[in-house]
Amino acid sequence: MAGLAAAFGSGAMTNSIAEIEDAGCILIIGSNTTSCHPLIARRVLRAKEKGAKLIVADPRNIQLSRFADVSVNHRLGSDVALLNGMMHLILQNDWHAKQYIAERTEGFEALEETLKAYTPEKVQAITGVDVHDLGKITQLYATHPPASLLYAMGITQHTTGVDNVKSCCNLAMLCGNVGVYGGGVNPLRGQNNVQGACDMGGLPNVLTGYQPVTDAGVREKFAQAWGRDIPEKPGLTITDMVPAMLEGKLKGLYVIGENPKLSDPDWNHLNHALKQLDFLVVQDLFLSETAQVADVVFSAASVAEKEGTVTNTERRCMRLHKAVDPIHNTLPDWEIISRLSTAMAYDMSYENPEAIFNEIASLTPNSYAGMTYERMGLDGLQWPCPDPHHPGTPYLHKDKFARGKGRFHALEYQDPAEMPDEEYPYFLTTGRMFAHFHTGTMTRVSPHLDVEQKTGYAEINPTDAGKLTVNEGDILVLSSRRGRMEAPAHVTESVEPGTIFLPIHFGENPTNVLTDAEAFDPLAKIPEFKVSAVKIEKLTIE
Amino acid sequence: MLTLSEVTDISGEEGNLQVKVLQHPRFVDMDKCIACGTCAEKCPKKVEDQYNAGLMKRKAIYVPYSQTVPLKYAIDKDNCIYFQKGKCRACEKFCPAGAINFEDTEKELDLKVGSVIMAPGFTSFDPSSQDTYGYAALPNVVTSLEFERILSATGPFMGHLSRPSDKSEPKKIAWFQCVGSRDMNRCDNGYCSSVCCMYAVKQTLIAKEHSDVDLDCTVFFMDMRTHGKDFDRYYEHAQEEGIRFIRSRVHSAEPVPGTDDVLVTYVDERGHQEREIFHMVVLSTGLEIDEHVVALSQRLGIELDPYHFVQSDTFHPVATSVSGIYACGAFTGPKDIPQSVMEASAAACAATQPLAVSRNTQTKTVEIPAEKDVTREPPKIGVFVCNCGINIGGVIRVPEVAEFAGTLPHVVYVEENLFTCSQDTQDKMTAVIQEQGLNRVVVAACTPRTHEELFQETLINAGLNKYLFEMANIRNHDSWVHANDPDAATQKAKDLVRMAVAKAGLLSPLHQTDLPVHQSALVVGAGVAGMTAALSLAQQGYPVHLVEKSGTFGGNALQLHRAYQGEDVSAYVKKLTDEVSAHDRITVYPESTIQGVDGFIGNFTTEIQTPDTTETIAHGVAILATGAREYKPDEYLYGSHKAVLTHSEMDRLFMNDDPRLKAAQNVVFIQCVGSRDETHPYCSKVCCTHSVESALELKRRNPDINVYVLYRDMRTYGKREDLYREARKAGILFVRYALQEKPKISDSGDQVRVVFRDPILDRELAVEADFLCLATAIVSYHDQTLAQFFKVPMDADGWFLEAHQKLRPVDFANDGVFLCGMNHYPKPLDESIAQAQAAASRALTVLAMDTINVGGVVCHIDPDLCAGCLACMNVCPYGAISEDKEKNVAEVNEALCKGCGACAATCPCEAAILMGFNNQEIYAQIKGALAA
Amino acid sequence: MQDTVKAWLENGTIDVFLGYKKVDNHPLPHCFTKARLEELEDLVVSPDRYPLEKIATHMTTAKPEVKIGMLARDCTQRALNVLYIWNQLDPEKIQTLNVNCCPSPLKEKADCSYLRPATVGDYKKEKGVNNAALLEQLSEYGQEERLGRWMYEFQKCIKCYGCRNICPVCFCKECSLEHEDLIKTGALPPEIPVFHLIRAVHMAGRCIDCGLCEEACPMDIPLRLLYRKVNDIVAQVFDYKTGTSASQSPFNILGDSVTLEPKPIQLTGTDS
Amino acid sequence: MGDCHYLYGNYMTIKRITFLQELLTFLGLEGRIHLAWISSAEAQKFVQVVTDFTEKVRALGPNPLPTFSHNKKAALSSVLGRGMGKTPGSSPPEPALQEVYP
Repeated sequence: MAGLAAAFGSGAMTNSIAEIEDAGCILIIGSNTTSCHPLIARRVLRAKEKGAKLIVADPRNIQLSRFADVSVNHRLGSDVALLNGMMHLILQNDWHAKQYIAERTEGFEALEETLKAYTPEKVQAITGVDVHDLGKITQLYATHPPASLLYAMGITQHTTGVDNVKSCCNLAMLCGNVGVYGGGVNPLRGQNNVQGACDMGGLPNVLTGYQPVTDAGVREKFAQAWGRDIPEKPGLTITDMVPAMLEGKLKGLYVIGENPKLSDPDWNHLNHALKQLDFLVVQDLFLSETAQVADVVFSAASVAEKEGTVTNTERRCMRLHKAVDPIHNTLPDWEIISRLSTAMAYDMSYENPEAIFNEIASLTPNSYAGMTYERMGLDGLQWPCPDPHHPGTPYLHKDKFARGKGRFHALEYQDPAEMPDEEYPYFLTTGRMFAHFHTGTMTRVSPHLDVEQKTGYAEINPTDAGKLTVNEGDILVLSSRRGRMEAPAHVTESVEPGTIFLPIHFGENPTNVLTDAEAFDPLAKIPEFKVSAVKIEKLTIE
Repeated sequence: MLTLSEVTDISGEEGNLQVKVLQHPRFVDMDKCIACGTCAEKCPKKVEDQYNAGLMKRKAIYVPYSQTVPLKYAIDKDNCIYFQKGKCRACEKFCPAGAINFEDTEKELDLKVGSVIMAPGFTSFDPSSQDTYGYAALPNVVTSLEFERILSATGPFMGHLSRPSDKSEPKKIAWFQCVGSRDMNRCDNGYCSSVCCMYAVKQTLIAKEHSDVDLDCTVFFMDMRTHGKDFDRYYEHAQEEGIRFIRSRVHSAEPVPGTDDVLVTYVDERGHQEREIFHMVVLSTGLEIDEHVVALSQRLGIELDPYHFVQSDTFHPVATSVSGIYACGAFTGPKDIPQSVMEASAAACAATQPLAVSRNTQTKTVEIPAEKDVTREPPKIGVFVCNCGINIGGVIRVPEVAEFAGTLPHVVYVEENLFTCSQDTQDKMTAVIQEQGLNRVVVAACTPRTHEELFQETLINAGLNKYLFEMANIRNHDSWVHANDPDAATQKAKDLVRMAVAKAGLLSPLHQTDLPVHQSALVVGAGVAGMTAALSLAQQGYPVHLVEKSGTFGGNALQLHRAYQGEDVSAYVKKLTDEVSAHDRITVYPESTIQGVDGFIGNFTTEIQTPDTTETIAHGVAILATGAREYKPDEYLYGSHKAVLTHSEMDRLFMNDDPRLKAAQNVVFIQCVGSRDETHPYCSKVCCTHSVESALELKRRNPDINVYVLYRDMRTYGKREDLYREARKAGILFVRYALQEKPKISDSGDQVRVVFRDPILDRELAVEADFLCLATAIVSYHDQTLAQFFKVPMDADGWFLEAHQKLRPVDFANDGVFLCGMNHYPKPLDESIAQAQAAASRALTVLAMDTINVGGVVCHIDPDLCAGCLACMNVCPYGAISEDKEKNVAEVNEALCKGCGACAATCPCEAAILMGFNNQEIYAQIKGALAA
Repeated sequence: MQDTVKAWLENGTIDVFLGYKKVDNHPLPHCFTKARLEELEDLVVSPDRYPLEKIATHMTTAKPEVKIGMLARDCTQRALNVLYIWNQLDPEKIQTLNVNCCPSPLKEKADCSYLRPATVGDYKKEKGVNNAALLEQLSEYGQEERLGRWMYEFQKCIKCYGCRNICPVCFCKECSLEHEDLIKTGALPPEIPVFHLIRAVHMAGRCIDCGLCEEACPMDIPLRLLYRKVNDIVAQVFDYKTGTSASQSPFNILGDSVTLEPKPIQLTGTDS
Repeated sequence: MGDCHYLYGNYMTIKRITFLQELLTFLGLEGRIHLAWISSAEAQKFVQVVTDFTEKVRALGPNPLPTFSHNKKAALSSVLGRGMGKTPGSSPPEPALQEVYP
């Protein structure tokens, strides 16, 4: 978000999902697409089958690695170095889009200067990617326009998350791939409505459509519409909230549709913080781990029980249709919030979700202003959609970047906050597996999905397993500087030697016992879930 | 069971007989011997091994063969060094169990019994005296019994085809048929031994299979007598496989100087003398009654025929001349296994009939401990690894396997045994199961086929469900086949144990339930077989429903004149019919048919259509005795010329004393009309004897008559051979014809002209025949409807197919249904009667029970998984699955289910679960197998 | 069409009618009832297809006595035949309103004008199996290539179960594809080729070649071709044409009609 | 045939196995399943069949499937690479990527 906005002026997927099919080359970095975004993976494979080149750069061997023209396993957290290395070779081979750079971007010279140092040998030393492979992926990316770059949490969940994103932007602009059909820099959102939640101001510093709270004009507009003053200071990110709770500055917490007890880093630390709260409210479909320790739980209606809209990863705002009436005493989120607000003396009353949507459209120029329920139909509309006649925008920055000129950021590679050492010799990385979603609040109660994966596990390379005399199913004890947990071993070549992968969905094997809450991106405040150092022992029965 | 014992005398009346038995000493304590084999290993005295026909040596302390029951050693006193010279006692010294008892003595026992069945068997003819074939002098001339041992894996050459003189593999072998059979010159055995043709054909094919080279097999025979069910097909198969069959009685077998080969001189069918060298000669020796048996029979007053077989009559095939003493097997005449098994059941039926009143009066109930519920316990598996003496332990490193077993999941106890099957180990195992709280047991030993029940019994005694047991066969599947590779065998043993343990962990207790048995029988068909079966059952005290489609009882027998021993058939049929009609336990249904059958063993309901009404009866068993019929040919002018008759039509003339018989000058019989051809590729078995009988009858009535019998092979098997000899003596001419060159018949006024080729004269001959009697085939009714009603199979020729051709000749696969008489295969009256008694005997085993046990290894359909598609119902061979319309699921009738698993293989939903072999258990075994 | 359905609903020939209703220009499957006859105005026939038979099967499981009417194309008729054989639907309780879907030259091969022609790119032509291929074309490939091409396709699988969920003739309460003993769980792609083989085997004598599975497959795996082969074998081995009869299942065909002999072991490779 | 202890069990078996053989062949996995009738009396035949089949399977080489099942990035390209040479009418292979690294 922050990185994209800094480079292009807009923090969203630049292009549409369908366009991926028509890319000339697809670079997937930090996304296990078939597992986490299967229907985007479908487009990737279709593109591949139509003739596109496919590059997969990931510390793990993922399903799409099998289909890649070249796939590389760069070391965890070395994305900036890898991307810088690619750009180094692009410049060296004169593959960069010179006219595009000159006309539409700024900051190129500083970047050029920085890149000089990123020779293939140096990149190989940092990333572990063979110089020849680096050459191949660079050539594929640079010479098969339009090239589309896809990434997900593998890029963002780092202390250098923003840098990583900026590097992706650098690469794409360097080859003139931004603002063209089938190209772009495309972050794949983890949930169906993450984009929508951000669009609606679900961030501490902006109102809808990324209108900054620091802008007096914006505050004025909203104050008029809502009849209340808008605070001028940005709020706290969750990463800031935890220390605030510990310090006693934050006394009450209202959690909607999240399960931070499982999803946030450093489990022990967070638990400690939650205990300091005076009051915890959780609003969820199920009694999640967090809800179990809440003072009040609001039971919310599920997607099938409510009306409304979601905005997906490609900025497409779509309607939800209610299939069944809410079961028992559950309510749609908007009704819970309205009632709560009313009870707290701000009379919030809407006839229906459409009324709310109309208010959104009226207060959000550019992106949502031109949308109505009627226009959306079954297929929805992609923002920006500034007026009632605008057809929506399949890809951004067509002739001009949202911020005017695209900005190159000259970036140096930085090590992750924690690297393996003698005491904690293994890299740990975390992520999703295909059958479960996030903390499993919804998926683990589904018998079909539960059959697929019943418990947590730790992926370990056969070489490491051999060293530790670990067989499939043996229990591993993993410990980091923050804590320790157990998980059965899953011996697989999908992780490289020296790396352990843990899925994040399983409360009984809480992965985030091991991760570090102190390590987060200074700007985006996103924790470094993807890299920690751990040690492993085989659990033996005495 | 009394071994080493002989009957010395029997006295008293039927129902109350005193039997004196002399039991010889074993010199080994049966309770202590664990059959480890150490004694035999240490015994210094080698003795010729009778079991292996003298081709091998055994010790003076021995078991006759490895499957001996009971498996206990015995000392052969006549050969024991200690008994003969007073020193040695090596066996006593080395026996780990202290089982040797040199003080053992002879015992006399007095038994009180109601009846006695004599089944003393036969001995093989000893050809030593016949110097023409050089058996005594030439090492490579062997008897068929010796050859049987040579082919056997447990024989002297471990199943490698080798000849005795130099152990080399013969490339050319000759079989001489009728050695000691059909021979009044060199011995007094005028009868045909019945079984030698078939066993010789079998030996040729097996020898060919065992041979590494393209073995040349030649059989010298007189008539090929493959008259049993499916035997002719086997003979044809042998011909296709290239076995040479030469019709000749061999003149002599002589040594070939300088070699161990045998020079065979014979005259072929055209009269040319041929000489051929063979590497080996097998004498197909006949069957004889042992002289001790003859002596005993004489003591007991049992009347024997001149060949020392029991003198029995056609209508009482298992009776002897002494009331209360019955006989079966080769003692009543030479016969093969199916016929012996049938007779054994028949004898059981006949012998129990007078004793029926006291049935179930002396039963004891076995006390068994209450079954422990293990369903909530985690598996606690005990593994018992057996050395089987040296059988397993000699190859596989058993301690290593046992140690390995201990490392497997859920295994809490491991034990190594010398003989896991011995009684003391069983007792110990019971104790261990209880002490250790085992809830699953794995025995790694031999085959479940012989030992599973024993171990299951042990589980029951220890209070465990008997299905919580699994066997790993590390002997037959491992130590025996990999005797030369102990490392691989040990590894395989571990794999087998791992598989067994993997499955054992998943085993669940299975339960059987008791269903009441309806104690009455249905007999379908009131021919001699049906009536005999009905009467046998009724006399044993059970109500019988006898259904006959025609208006008269007696079936084919009504058309027969005399049985082969000259008995009057009509008189017997009348007597039988009267007895049946008069018996108050028999309900007869003439002119009735079966309309539908429902149910299963112990609980059938059958709908009978009588001329007036439809009745539904309940019965526990059914016997199918629906017979067969005489084939009416459409060749040889049959039906268009009055001189052309079938056997039954000829018999009708005899019975009516038709004057034309006396006037006839020339009568021709043609054999195999409609038999052994393309449409009926089987031998009808009865026609040769029938023709000879009729020919003799014609001669008796008119000694001047000329009778010609045109045949392919004369199949006057067993004692029927006497008739054939008598006929030749009486001047009846027997001329062989070939299937390719059948006799030609033409109309010649009142006569028919029969033209045929005499193979010896090699000339065509013609006879103007007053009668042409066609020995037509016996053909089946192909009764598909009845087969479907009772869910019983039928072979391609339309004969009902028994459960096992040798071992279960009167049972069907579908329990509670039996067969007898000619619907099984063509057969003469005596065999039909024996089979009927056998079927009754088998039916009695069901009727004698108040309840039957069902369940166990059967299929269960999980209603929660069943989608009601009924695919299972459609594939069930036993009709055991039906639809529960209300719940829309399939369900299994446990009484009908045989546990074949066809449904489980078909069910798309995996709702059909074969208990004891469910998918999870099988997957666990596969994973276990692949885990190495 | 509307009039017929209306008459059926009114006179009690059927209790419900399964058809398509137009919503926001999209035809969606809809259950029309007597209570809301006015909805019949929106009843349409469209190129979009849903397994109405499957909906009928679910309805019948819940309420065995319900009488169902439905729009039926050729494939629907074949599916219904199969469901009758497998005792999932009662022909007495089904009324079909036949829709002529095919003035199609492909009809003889049970192909259908409603199936969208597959677009096949260069890469797939080279590595994979053409979704529009004919069985004979595949026999031209050698053994290694056949294996490689099919495994390419199977490796794309994301285990979404779309093929099964859309299938009109899948009716088991618990699906073998979800049996842990048969297919290892937790990994993508699912265990290959076991996952696809199991489904293929279950399609024997059931698949009516409607092509919905392939349409539903997000990864463009040529499932229809695979199952078509399955039924091709069923036709050869069992002498049975799936979907053409409403009374005979292939697994009943046994006994004397079996003239097969086990194939001999060929020690030389069949292909190299 | 027809001698099955379970009546017509082997008739069912031969159809199912033939089906499976054909299906596996379609997927390029031929020759790895074999059916033979061997009675308990035919020890020699059993040995022969098992020996022949073992030999055959050995000649076929290791099961190619684990290559596809394991999450190994090289799997697809290596196996596909081998079979592609004789693709009927396949496009000529693309020239190898030029070596951009000096």
